[in-house]
Amino acid sequence: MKVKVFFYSYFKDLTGCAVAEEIISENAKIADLMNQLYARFPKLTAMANSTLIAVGVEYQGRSYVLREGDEVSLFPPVQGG
Amino acid sequence: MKVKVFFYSYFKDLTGCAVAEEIISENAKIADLMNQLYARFPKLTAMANSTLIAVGVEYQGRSYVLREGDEVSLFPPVQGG
Amino acid sequence: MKRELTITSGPLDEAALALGRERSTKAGAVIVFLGVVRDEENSVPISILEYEAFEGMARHQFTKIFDQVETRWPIESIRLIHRIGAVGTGEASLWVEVMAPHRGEAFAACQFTIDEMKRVVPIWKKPVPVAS
Amino acid sequence: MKRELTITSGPLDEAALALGRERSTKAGAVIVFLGVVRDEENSVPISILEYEAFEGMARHQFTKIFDQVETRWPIESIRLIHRIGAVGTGEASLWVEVMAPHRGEAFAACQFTIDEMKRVVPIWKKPVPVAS
Repeated sequence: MKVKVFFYSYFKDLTGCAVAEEIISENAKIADLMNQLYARFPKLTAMANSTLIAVGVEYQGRSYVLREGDEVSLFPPVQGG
Repeated sequence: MKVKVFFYSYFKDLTGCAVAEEIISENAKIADLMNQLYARFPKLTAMANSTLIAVGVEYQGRSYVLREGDEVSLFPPVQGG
Repeated sequence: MKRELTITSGPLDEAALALGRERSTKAGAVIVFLGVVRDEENSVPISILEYEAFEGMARHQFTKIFDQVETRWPIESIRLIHRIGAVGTGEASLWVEVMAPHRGEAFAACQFTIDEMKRVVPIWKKPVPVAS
Repeated sequence: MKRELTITSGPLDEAALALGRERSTKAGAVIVFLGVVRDEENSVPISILEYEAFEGMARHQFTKIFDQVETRWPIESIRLIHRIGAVGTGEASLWVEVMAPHRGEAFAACQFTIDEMKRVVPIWKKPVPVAS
Protein backbone atom coordinates (compact mmCIF):
# COMPACT_ATOMS: atom_id res chain seq x y z
CA MET A 1 0.00 0.00 0.00
CA LYS A 2 0.97 3.61 -0.45
CA VAL A 3 1.63 6.42 2.02
CA LYS A 4 2.68 9.99 1.40
CA VAL A 5 5.58 11.37 3.40
CA PHE A 6 5.99 15.14 3.90
CA PHE A 7 9.23 16.80 4.98
CA TYR A 8 9.44 20.12 6.80
CA SER A 9 12.14 22.64 7.64
CA TYR A 10 15.68 21.49 6.78
CA PHE A 11 14.50 17.92 6.33
CA LYS A 12 13.46 19.13 2.87
CA ASP A 13 17.10 19.99 2.23
CA LEU A 14 18.25 16.62 3.49
CA THR A 15 15.88 14.72 1.19
CA GLY A 16 15.82 17.20 -1.68
CA CYS A 17 12.01 17.10 -1.77
CA ALA A 18 8.97 18.28 0.19
CA VAL A 19 6.93 15.12 -0.32
CA ALA A 20 7.63 11.51 -1.30
CA GLU A 21 5.50 8.42 -1.85
CA GLU A 22 6.49 5.10 -0.36
CA ILE A 23 5.12 1.65 -1.04
CA ILE A 24 4.94 -0.26 2.21
CA SER A 25 3.62 -3.70 3.15
CA GLU A 26 0.27 -4.22 4.90
CA ASN A 27 0.49 -3.66 8.65
CA ALA A 28 3.82 -1.92 8.30
CA LYS A 29 4.72 0.26 11.23
CA ILE A 30 6.27 3.70 11.17
CA ALA A 31 9.54 2.00 12.18
CA ASP A 32 9.41 -0.01 8.92
CA LEU A 33 8.67 3.09 6.88
CA MET A 34 11.57 4.89 8.53
CA ASN A 35 13.97 2.09 7.54
CA GLN A 36 12.85 2.42 3.93
CA LEU A 37 13.27 6.18 4.08
CA TYR A 38 16.76 5.92 5.62
CA ALA A 39 17.75 3.68 2.70
CA ARG A 40 16.30 6.11 0.17
CA PHE A 41 17.45 9.34 1.89
CA PRO A 42 20.63 8.45 3.81
CA LYS A 43 21.08 12.02 5.10
CA LEU A 44 17.97 11.57 7.27
CA THR A 45 19.82 8.93 9.27
CA ALA A 46 21.94 11.51 11.09
CA MET A 47 18.71 13.07 12.46
CA ALA A 48 17.19 9.76 13.59
CA ASN A 49 17.24 10.70 17.28
CA SER A 50 15.67 14.10 16.83
CA THR A 51 13.05 13.33 14.20
CA LEU A 52 9.45 14.11 15.08
CA ILE A 53 6.78 12.09 13.32
CA ALA A 54 3.13 12.89 12.74
CA VAL A 55 0.34 11.05 10.97
CA GLY A 56 -2.18 13.60 9.82
CA VAL A 57 -2.07 16.29 12.52
CA GLU A 58 -1.17 14.06 15.50
CA TYR A 59 2.23 12.96 16.75
CA GLN A 60 2.81 9.21 16.55
CA GLY A 61 5.51 6.85 17.74
CA ARG A 62 7.47 4.31 15.72
CA SER A 63 5.12 1.47 16.68
CA TYR A 64 2.13 3.13 15.00
CA VAL A 65 0.60 0.79 12.36
CA LEU A 66 0.17 2.61 9.07
CA ARG A 67 -2.92 2.49 6.90
CA GLU A 68 -3.47 3.06 3.20
CA GLY A 69 -3.56 6.78 2.46
CA ASP A 70 -1.90 7.89 5.67
CA GLU A 71 -0.10 11.19 5.40
CA VAL A 72 3.10 11.00 7.39
CA SER A 73 5.13 14.12 8.25
CA LEU A 74 8.74 14.15 9.37
CA PHE A 75 10.41 17.18 10.86
CA PRO A 76 13.11 18.37 13.27
CA PRO A 77 12.36 19.78 16.76
CA VAL A 78 9.87 22.63 16.56
CA GLN A 79 10.94 26.24 17.18
CA GLY A 80 7.87 28.45 17.26
CA GLY A 81 7.82 31.82 18.98
CA MET B 1 9.83 67.63 70.52
CA LYS B 2 7.30 67.66 67.70
CA VAL B 3 6.51 65.13 64.97
CA LYS B 4 3.90 65.26 62.24
CA VAL B 5 1.71 62.23 61.72
CA PHE B 6 -0.05 61.62 58.39
CA PHE B 7 -2.99 59.26 57.93
CA TYR B 8 -3.90 57.54 54.67
CA SER B 9 -6.85 55.63 53.27
CA TYR B 10 -9.58 54.90 55.82
CA PHE B 11 -7.26 55.80 58.69
CA LYS B 12 -8.24 59.37 57.83
CA ASP B 13 -11.86 58.44 58.58
CA LEU B 14 -10.87 56.77 61.85
CA THR B 15 -8.99 59.85 63.07
CA GLY B 16 -11.09 62.49 61.35
CA CYS B 17 -7.98 64.18 59.97
CA ALA B 18 -5.25 63.70 57.38
CA VAL B 19 -2.42 65.02 59.54
CA ALA B 20 -1.84 65.62 63.25
CA GLU B 21 1.00 66.99 65.34
CA GLU B 22 2.17 65.23 68.45
CA ILE B 23 4.50 66.41 71.17
CA ILE B 24 6.73 63.53 72.24
CA SER B 25 9.61 63.24 74.65
CA GLU B 26 13.25 63.09 73.56
CA ASN B 27 14.27 59.58 72.43
CA ALA B 28 10.65 58.49 72.17
CA LYS B 29 10.12 55.45 69.99
CA ILE B 30 7.36 54.87 67.50
CA ALA B 31 5.80 52.57 70.10
CA ASP B 32 5.52 55.54 72.48
CA LEU B 33 4.04 57.73 69.76
CA MET B 34 1.52 55.01 68.95
CA ASN B 35 0.35 54.88 72.56
CA GLN B 36 -0.25 58.63 72.52
CA LEU B 37 -2.13 58.31 69.24
CA TYR B 38 -4.30 55.44 70.53
CA ALA B 39 -5.26 57.66 73.47
CA ARG B 40 -6.07 60.59 71.20
CA PHE B 41 -7.74 58.56 68.40
CA PRO B 42 -9.24 55.47 70.09
CA LYS B 43 -10.63 54.13 66.79
CA LEU B 44 -7.06 53.46 65.61
CA THR B 45 -6.69 50.85 68.33
CA ALA B 46 -8.82 48.32 66.48
CA MET B 47 -6.33 48.44 63.59
CA ALA B 48 -3.23 48.05 65.76
CA ASN B 49 -2.27 44.70 64.27
CA SER B 50 -2.60 45.80 60.67
CA THR B 51 -1.14 49.28 60.84
CA LEU B 52 1.83 50.01 58.60
CA ILE B 53 4.21 52.73 59.75
CA ALA B 54 6.64 54.81 57.73
CA VAL B 55 9.02 57.59 58.64
CA GLY B 56 9.58 59.71 55.58
CA VAL B 57 9.38 57.22 52.69
CA GLU B 58 10.72 54.14 54.51
CA TYR B 59 8.88 51.56 56.57
CA GLN B 60 9.92 51.50 60.22
CA GLY B 61 9.16 49.26 63.18
CA ARG B 62 7.88 50.25 66.60
CA SER B 63 11.39 50.36 68.08
CA TYR B 64 12.50 53.17 65.76
CA VAL B 65 13.72 56.20 67.76
CA LEU B 66 12.03 59.37 66.55
CA ARG B 67 13.79 62.65 65.86
CA GLU B 68 12.57 66.23 65.82
CA GLY B 69 10.81 66.96 62.56
CA ASP B 70 10.19 63.33 61.60
CA GLU B 71 7.18 62.82 59.35
CA VAL B 72 5.41 59.66 60.38
CA SER B 73 2.75 58.02 58.20
CA LEU B 74 0.20 55.48 59.33
CA PHE B 75 -1.88 53.42 56.96
CA PRO B 76 -3.67 50.11 56.47
CA PRO B 77 -2.31 47.27 54.28
CA VAL B 78 -1.56 48.52 50.77
CA GLN B 79 -3.74 47.55 47.80
CA GLY B 80 -2.13 48.79 44.60
CA GLY B 81 -2.88 47.26 41.25
CA MET C 1 17.97 48.86 32.70
CA LYS C 2 15.71 51.61 31.40
CA ARG C 3 12.97 52.63 33.85
CA GLU C 4 9.89 54.74 33.54
CA LEU C 5 7.47 55.26 36.40
CA THR C 6 4.24 57.21 36.09
CA ILE C 7 1.64 57.81 38.78
CA THR C 8 -1.18 59.72 37.18
CA SER C 9 -4.82 60.65 37.48
CA GLY C 10 -5.09 60.60 33.69
CA PRO C 11 -6.28 57.68 31.56
CA LEU C 12 -4.10 54.89 30.18
CA ASP C 13 -3.60 54.88 26.41
CA GLU C 14 -2.40 51.35 25.77
CA ALA C 15 -2.15 51.74 21.99
CA ALA C 16 -0.02 54.87 22.33
CA LEU C 17 2.19 53.10 24.85
CA ALA C 18 2.72 50.22 22.43
CA LEU C 19 3.54 52.61 19.61
CA GLY C 20 5.88 54.58 21.87
CA ARG C 21 7.92 51.55 22.86
CA GLU C 22 11.57 51.85 21.92
CA ARG C 23 12.35 49.00 19.55
CA SER C 24 15.10 46.73 20.69
CA THR C 25 16.83 43.90 18.86
CA LYS C 26 18.20 42.62 22.19
CA ALA C 27 14.85 42.07 23.87
CA GLY C 28 13.38 38.80 22.64
CA ALA C 29 10.48 39.02 25.08
CA VAL C 30 8.07 41.82 25.88
CA ILE C 31 5.37 41.36 28.51
CA VAL C 32 2.61 43.84 29.09
CA PHE C 33 0.42 43.39 32.14
CA LEU C 34 -2.82 45.28 32.68
CA GLY C 35 -4.62 45.29 35.99
CA VAL C 36 -8.28 45.95 35.23
CA VAL C 37 -11.02 47.06 37.63
CA ARG C 38 -13.61 44.30 37.87
CA ASP C 39 -17.30 44.85 38.44
CA GLU C 40 -17.16 43.62 42.01
CA GLU C 41 -14.86 44.04 44.98
CA ASN C 42 -15.15 41.40 47.73
CA SER C 43 -18.40 40.19 46.10
CA VAL C 44 -20.02 43.64 46.25
CA PRO C 45 -20.97 45.11 42.85
CA ILE C 46 -19.08 48.32 42.21
CA SER C 47 -19.05 51.00 39.55
CA ILE C 48 -15.74 52.68 40.30
CA LEU C 49 -12.60 52.17 42.35
CA GLU C 50 -11.04 55.26 43.88
CA TYR C 51 -7.27 54.92 44.14
CA GLU C 52 -5.25 56.96 46.63
CA ALA C 53 -1.46 57.03 46.84
CA PHE C 54 1.12 58.36 49.26
CA GLU C 55 2.93 59.43 46.16
CA GLY C 56 6.40 60.31 47.42
CA MET C 57 6.70 57.03 49.26
CA ALA C 58 5.13 55.11 46.39
CA ARG C 59 7.78 56.45 43.99
CA HIS C 60 10.53 55.56 46.44
CA GLN C 61 9.22 52.04 46.99
CA PHE C 62 8.80 51.45 43.22
CA THR C 63 12.40 52.60 42.76
CA LYS C 64 13.56 50.07 45.34
CA ILE C 65 11.60 47.33 43.54
CA PHE C 66 13.17 48.29 40.21
CA ASP C 67 16.62 48.19 41.89
CA GLN C 68 15.92 44.64 43.02
CA VAL C 69 14.69 43.63 39.57
CA GLU C 70 17.88 45.01 38.06
CA THR C 71 19.99 43.00 40.50
CA ARG C 72 18.15 39.76 39.90
CA TRP C 73 17.50 39.57 36.16
CA PRO C 74 19.01 40.92 32.93
CA ILE C 75 16.11 43.22 32.12
CA GLU C 76 16.33 45.74 29.26
CA SER C 77 13.49 47.99 30.28
CA ILE C 78 10.61 48.34 32.69
CA ARG C 79 7.81 50.86 32.34
CA LEU C 80 5.04 51.10 34.91
CA ILE C 81 1.97 53.29 35.15
CA HIS C 82 -0.40 53.32 38.10
CA ARG C 83 -3.50 55.44 37.95
CA ILE C 84 -4.88 57.25 40.97
CA GLY C 85 -8.31 58.77 41.46
CA ALA C 86 -11.44 57.26 39.96
CA VAL C 87 -11.06 54.24 37.67
CA GLY C 88 -14.21 52.77 36.15
CA THR C 89 -14.94 49.07 35.88
CA GLY C 90 -13.39 47.49 32.80
CA GLU C 91 -10.64 50.12 32.79
CA ALA C 92 -6.99 49.45 33.58
CA SER C 93 -5.58 50.93 36.78
CA LEU C 94 -2.14 49.40 36.30
CA TRP C 95 0.05 48.91 33.22
CA VAL C 96 3.44 47.23 33.45
CA GLU C 97 5.78 46.51 30.54
CA VAL C 98 8.93 44.42 30.87
CA MET C 99 11.42 43.84 28.07
CA ALA C 100 14.15 41.23 28.45
CA PRO C 101 16.36 39.04 26.28
CA HIS C 102 14.35 35.89 27.11
CA ARG C 103 10.83 35.18 28.28
CA GLY C 104 11.73 33.40 31.52
CA GLU C 105 13.33 36.45 33.07
CA ALA C 106 10.66 38.75 31.61
CA PHE C 107 7.85 36.75 33.26
CA ALA C 108 9.76 36.45 36.54
CA ALA C 109 10.55 40.17 36.72
CA CYS C 110 7.01 41.19 35.80
CA GLN C 111 5.44 38.94 38.43
CA PHE C 112 7.99 40.01 41.06
CA THR C 113 7.30 43.68 40.38
CA ILE C 114 3.55 43.25 40.78
CA ASP C 115 3.86 41.01 43.86
CA GLU C 116 6.22 43.47 45.54
CA MET C 117 4.04 46.42 44.60
CA LYS C 118 1.10 44.74 46.31
CA ARG C 119 3.24 44.20 49.39
CA VAL C 120 4.97 47.55 49.88
CA VAL C 121 3.79 50.38 47.60
CA PRO C 122 1.42 52.69 49.53
CA ILE C 123 -1.59 52.79 47.25
CA TRP C 124 -5.12 52.01 48.40
CA LYS C 125 -8.45 51.58 46.72
CA LYS C 126 -11.92 52.49 47.88
CA PRO C 127 -14.82 50.75 46.12
CA VAL C 128 -17.76 52.94 45.12
CA PRO C 129 -20.80 50.64 45.28
CA VAL C 130 -23.18 50.58 42.31
CA ALA C 131 -26.11 51.85 44.36
CA SER C 132 -24.43 55.01 45.65
CA MET D 1 -13.21 30.67 27.07
CA LYS D 2 -13.00 32.81 23.95
CA ARG D 3 -10.28 31.78 21.52
CA GLU D 4 -8.76 33.39 18.50
CA LEU D 5 -5.88 31.84 16.57
CA THR D 6 -4.18 33.51 13.64
CA ILE D 7 -1.28 32.18 11.60
CA THR D 8 -0.39 34.84 9.10
CA SER D 9 2.31 36.12 6.80
CA GLY D 10 1.11 39.67 7.47
CA PRO D 11 2.51 42.08 10.05
CA LEU D 12 1.38 42.37 13.68
CA ASP D 13 -0.45 45.58 14.58
CA GLU D 14 -0.19 45.62 18.35
CA ALA D 15 -1.99 48.94 18.80
CA ALA D 16 -4.94 47.76 16.71
CA LEU D 17 -5.05 44.52 18.68
CA ALA D 18 -5.17 46.47 21.95
CA LEU D 19 -7.94 48.70 20.63
CA GLY D 20 -9.84 45.67 19.32
CA ARG D 21 -9.84 43.89 22.66
CA GLU D 22 -13.33 43.19 23.95
CA ARG D 23 -13.69 44.99 27.27
CA SER D 24 -14.53 42.76 30.16
CA THR D 25 -15.43 43.67 33.73
CA LYS D 26 -14.76 40.06 34.78
CA ALA D 27 -11.13 39.93 33.69
CA GLY D 28 -9.00 41.65 36.31
CA ALA D 29 -5.79 40.67 34.54
CA VAL D 30 -4.68 41.00 30.94
CA ILE D 31 -1.28 39.76 29.84
CA VAL D 32 0.15 40.42 26.42
CA PHE D 33 3.31 38.59 25.43
CA LEU D 34 5.38 39.49 22.39
CA GLY D 35 8.12 37.26 21.06
CA VAL D 36 10.54 39.52 19.22
CA VAL D 37 13.22 38.51 16.71
CA ARG D 38 16.62 39.39 18.17
CA ASP D 39 19.65 40.45 16.18
CA GLU D 40 21.40 37.16 16.68
CA GLU D 41 20.49 33.48 16.64
CA ASN D 42 22.88 31.10 18.39
CA SER D 43 25.44 33.94 18.55
CA VAL D 44 25.36 34.51 14.77
CA PRO D 45 24.22 38.02 13.72
CA ILE D 46 21.05 37.82 11.63
CA SER D 47 18.88 40.24 9.73
CA ILE D 48 15.73 38.17 9.32
CA LEU D 49 14.16 34.96 10.59
CA GLU D 50 12.16 32.93 8.09
CA TYR D 51 9.30 31.10 9.81
CA GLU D 52 7.73 27.98 8.28
CA ALA D 53 4.66 26.19 9.63
CA PHE D 54 2.91 22.89 8.96
CA GLU D 55 -0.21 24.95 9.26
CA GLY D 56 -2.95 22.33 9.56
CA MET D 57 -1.12 20.52 12.31
CA ALA D 58 -0.08 23.79 13.96
CA ARG D 59 -3.76 24.82 14.21
CA HIS D 60 -4.70 21.44 15.62
CA GLN D 61 -1.91 21.49 18.20
CA PHE D 62 -2.76 25.05 19.27
CA THR D 63 -6.38 23.95 19.69
CA LYS D 64 -5.26 21.11 21.96
CA ILE D 65 -3.17 23.55 24.01
CA PHE D 66 -6.16 25.90 24.36
CA ASP D 67 -8.29 22.92 25.46
CA GLN D 68 -5.79 22.16 28.20
CA VAL D 69 -5.67 25.82 29.27
CA GLU D 70 -9.45 25.84 29.52
CA THR D 71 -9.39 22.71 31.69
CA ARG D 72 -6.75 24.01 34.05
CA TRP D 73 -7.55 27.66 34.64
CA PRO D 74 -10.61 29.96 34.61
CA ILE D 75 -9.51 31.94 31.56
CA GLU D 76 -11.85 34.47 29.90
CA SER D 77 -10.10 34.75 26.58
CA ILE D 78 -6.96 33.81 24.72
CA ARG D 79 -5.85 35.33 21.45
CA LEU D 80 -2.69 34.18 19.70
CA ILE D 81 -1.03 35.29 16.50
CA HIS D 82 2.03 33.63 15.00
CA ARG D 83 3.62 35.10 11.94
CA ILE D 84 5.14 32.97 9.21
CA GLY D 85 7.49 34.00 6.45
CA ALA D 86 10.13 36.68 6.88
CA VAL D 87 10.23 38.56 10.19
CA GLY D 88 12.87 41.26 10.59
CA THR D 89 14.94 41.78 13.74
CA GLY D 90 13.16 43.90 16.32
CA GLU D 91 9.77 42.76 15.00
CA ALA D 92 7.37 40.49 16.86
CA SER D 93 6.80 37.01 15.44
CA LEU D 94 4.44 35.97 18.24
CA TRP D 95 1.68 37.82 20.09
CA VAL D 96 -0.29 36.15 22.86
CA GLU D 97 -3.02 37.79 24.94
CA VAL D 98 -4.59 36.13 27.98
CA MET D 99 -7.47 37.60 29.97
CA ALA D 100 -8.47 36.08 33.30
CA PRO D 101 -10.16 37.09 36.54
CA HIS D 102 -6.86 37.16 38.46
CA ARG D 103 -3.22 37.59 37.55
CA GLY D 104 -1.96 34.26 38.90
CA GLU D 105 -3.98 32.22 36.45
CA ALA D 106 -3.32 34.68 33.63
CA PHE D 107 0.46 34.37 34.06
CA ALA D 108 0.28 30.59 34.44
CA ALA D 109 -1.89 30.13 31.34
CA CYS D 110 0.23 32.47 29.24
CA GLN D 111 3.47 30.74 30.18
CA PHE D 112 1.94 27.29 29.71
CA THR D 113 0.68 28.22 26.24
CA ILE D 114 4.10 29.45 25.12
CA ASP D 115 5.97 26.51 26.69
CA GLU D 116 3.63 24.01 25.07
CA MET D 117 3.82 25.81 21.74
CA LYS D 118 7.58 25.50 21.82
CA ARG D 119 7.23 21.80 22.55
CA VAL D 120 4.57 20.65 20.08
CA VAL D 121 3.47 23.23 17.51
CA PRO D 122 5.18 22.51 14.15
CA ILE D 123 6.73 25.86 13.34
CA TRP D 124 10.39 26.30 12.47
CA LYS D 125 12.67 29.23 11.91
CA LYS D 126 15.58 29.66 9.55
CA PRO D 127 18.02 32.47 10.32
CA VAL D 128 19.12 34.65 7.42
CA PRO D 129 22.66 35.79 8.30
CA VAL D 130 23.47 39.49 8.02
CA ALA D 131 26.11 38.90 5.34
CA SER D 132 23.85 37.06 2.88
